[in-house]
This record gives sequence, structure tokens and C-alpha cells, in this order.
Amino acid sequence: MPIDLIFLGRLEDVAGAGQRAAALQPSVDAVIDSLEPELAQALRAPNVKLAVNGILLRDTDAPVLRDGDEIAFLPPVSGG
Amino acid sequence: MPIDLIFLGRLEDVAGAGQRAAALQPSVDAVIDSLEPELAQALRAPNVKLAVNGILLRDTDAPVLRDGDEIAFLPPVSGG
Amino acid sequence: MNCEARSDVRLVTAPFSQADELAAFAARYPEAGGIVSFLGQVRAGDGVEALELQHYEPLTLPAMEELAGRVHRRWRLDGMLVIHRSGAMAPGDPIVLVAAAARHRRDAFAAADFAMDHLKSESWFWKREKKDGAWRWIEPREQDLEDIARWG
Amino acid sequence: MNCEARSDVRLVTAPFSQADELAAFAARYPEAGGIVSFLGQVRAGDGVEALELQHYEPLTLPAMEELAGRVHRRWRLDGMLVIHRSGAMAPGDPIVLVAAAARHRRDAFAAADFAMDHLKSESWFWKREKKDGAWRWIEPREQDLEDIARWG
Repeated sequence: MPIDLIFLGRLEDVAGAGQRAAALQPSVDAVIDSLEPELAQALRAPNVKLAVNGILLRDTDAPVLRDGDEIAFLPPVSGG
Repeated sequence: MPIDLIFLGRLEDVAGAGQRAAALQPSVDAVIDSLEPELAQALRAPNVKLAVNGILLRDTDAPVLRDGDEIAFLPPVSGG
Repeated sequence: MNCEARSDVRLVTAPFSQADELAAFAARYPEAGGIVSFLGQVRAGDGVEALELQHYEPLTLPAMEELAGRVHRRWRLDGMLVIHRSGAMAPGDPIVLVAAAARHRRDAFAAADFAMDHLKSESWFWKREKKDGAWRWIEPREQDLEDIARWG
Repeated sequence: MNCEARSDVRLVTAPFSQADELAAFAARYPEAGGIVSFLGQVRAGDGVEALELQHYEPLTLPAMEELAGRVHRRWRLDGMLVIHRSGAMAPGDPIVLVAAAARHRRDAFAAADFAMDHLKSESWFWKREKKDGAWRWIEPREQDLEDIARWG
């Protein structure tokens, strides 16, 4: 079973869609490495936050991924 | 022709009505003197403002009254 | 800048619908990004059976209009609405509705806040309430003077 | 103090009537003397043809509810309303409606003001607008961070 990637805001434009399936990899880093270089770079921008299964990751978190997990990539919110 | 006296707020209770006619007197002071002592005292309280024909009087104003003038006695407003 | 044209100031002696008034006001200023409103209503509870506001025609409305003009000059607003009741009201009835429409949220908040502080403490209204069948005049509150002092 | 019971927080994907919502909210809190509301609407002019807000289901609504709880704990409120749109909107459409009902005016103003500052800068919404037929994502604004700094 694949994992789900969710791209919010401008990351949707870089990815070409708001959502895509990807093959399971053991870590978020490995998932990002498996993507196109331009998208991988955008997802690694320092102001992009990550959530796994709806839970925000702190900088030090390095979760082990499982089948069916959902990773959301969250650029800065737009504000007022 | 008499003049009109208007009593706002709690002064209405002291006067027994919100409005009454009075005989023309040359000055506001003379008008107040012609009223019942209890009412005259209430109208002279330092926080009661006066308006003649809808124009607020300053402390130093001593208008000469004419037939048909309207004097309003304005206690402090109630606020919030 | 024509402040009067963009102020809608009314002294009304019959109940008004705050919902209808606000909807109409918002629709009038589509270029405003934000609208801040304050609704004051007769408080239920406290044993108050009725509230009556008295105004003095030659002073009350002109002073409200003057205040609206002052608010307009102090902040950048698209429009300003001030509706104040006079007469007898029951708990739940709207007493006052103030709304400010502005391009920037901060202007709208400050304008509505300032307008309410000054309306409450400076406006020519005398208020009495009925409790246990007896009417009692409401005296001025210290809090109102403190509210006004905030604006320098 | 049960804050959740007195907060009505909604994330909606269809247009809502600010007038109906405010009227219902005011009627729900007859013991509140004052209700302050903020309505944000899609600004007409500026050449904006459409606005779209994107949310992320698992984060957006929970964060709005958390904010409402925080506001409740900080001020004395009778009730709090937060309605935020998501999806595509046209100029004039309501985006956000925040209302605070309180016994004291000052609490209601501060609560609505604080809620808006934090909603705008912290909420999980991504916004893009359409001008001349082209969509463009809106980046964060410095002003929002300054607004938040006011609250210490």
C-alpha cells in the first residue's frame, strides 16, 4: 500500500497536483529523495512544515513511516 | 406667551413632568427663582447644564429670555 | 474628504433589526475588507424588566453626527454606521449599533471602539430601568470616564 | 468554566449569511450587554476576480477551536463565534466572521481583536487570488506578525 503526499498552497503548483501517492519509504527524507529534484528542493525549504497523519512534526522528529501514512507539506500560511 | 421648560432625566421626577410652561422672566435665574424651592435647588446643582433653544450655555452665558424660548435642564448623562 | 456622505447616523424611536442593518451596511462597502461592529442590547437577567432612554432632540442627534465626523477624520474608513435607540425597550432589544468599514482591520476596530467609548459617556441620553415594578434613573459611571481617557 | 460549550467554531466550504449568523448569536446570549463582531469579506476592486482559500482538514479546524478556547480563558465572555470559509469565493463574499459576546464592552472588543490577529497569522489557510485570469498565491505579510506582537 502506498503512502499519500499532500501539497498545500504554492507547493501544489510545484508538484502539479494537491495530492499524489508514493511508494513507501522508511523515512520522510527517503520519500523526498524519491521525488523530482525541483519538488524535493521546494519541500526542503526551511519554512515548510510537515505533518504525518495530521500531527505536526517538530524539527527533531524523524518518524518511521508505515503503509497508508499521509504526509502533508505545509508552506507558510498566507495571513491577512 | 409663556416660555417652555424641559426637564431631562431625574429632573423630570423632581418637576413632576418632563415639560411645563412658565411665565416669561428676563433671566434664567429669575425663571428658576419662580419655581418650587426643591425644584429650583435641583436645577441649580453644579452638574446640571442648560440649553436655551437647543444651544448649550457656557457657565458665563446669561441670555436675555424672550417669549416662546425653550430652556432645557440637562443632568449628567447616564453613560454605559 | 466628505465624511458626512459616508456616515449613516440615526436616532430611532422604534426597534430596529441589527442583522438587516449590518447586512445592508456591509453590502454598501464592497471595497472594505473588514467591518467591525458593536451591538449593545438590553441585558436580560439582573431583574431588569424594561429600559427607557430619553433624548433631547436639539442636542442628541447633532452630537452623534459630530462624533461620527470626528471618527472619520481620525481613522481611514470607507464608511461608518451609528444607530441609537431612544424610548422604552425590553430585555434583548438592540440599544445601539455601531459599525466601521475599512480597508484595514486595525482602523475598523479602533474606530468602533473609540465611537462606543465616546457615545456611552458623552451622548445626550438619560437612562432609567425598571426593577420590581419601580423605575430608577441610572447615574454616570466612573468606568466611562476611564474608557475615554484611553484615547488621549 | 466550560469554554467549549460557549464557543461556536466552524470551517465552512459554502457561502454563509453573516446577518443570520450574527442575529442567531446575539439571540443566544441575552445576558450579554455587548457583542463585537468582525466581518472579513473578499474586497471588490483591486482587480481581484476570485479568491480561494485552502485548508488542511486535520489541522485547520482543531487550531481554530484551540484559539477560541484561548480567547475564552483570557477574557470574560458569554460566548464566542468563529466562522471561516474555505474554497473559492467572489468579491463581496464573507470570508470570516468572528463575534464575542460579553457583559462588558471592553472584553468583547479585546477578544474579537485578539482572535482576528491570531486567526489571520496563525491559521492553517493558504490563499490565492485570481487577477487578469491568472491565479497567484498570497505570501505571509509582515503586518500580521506585528499585529500579534501587540498582545505580548
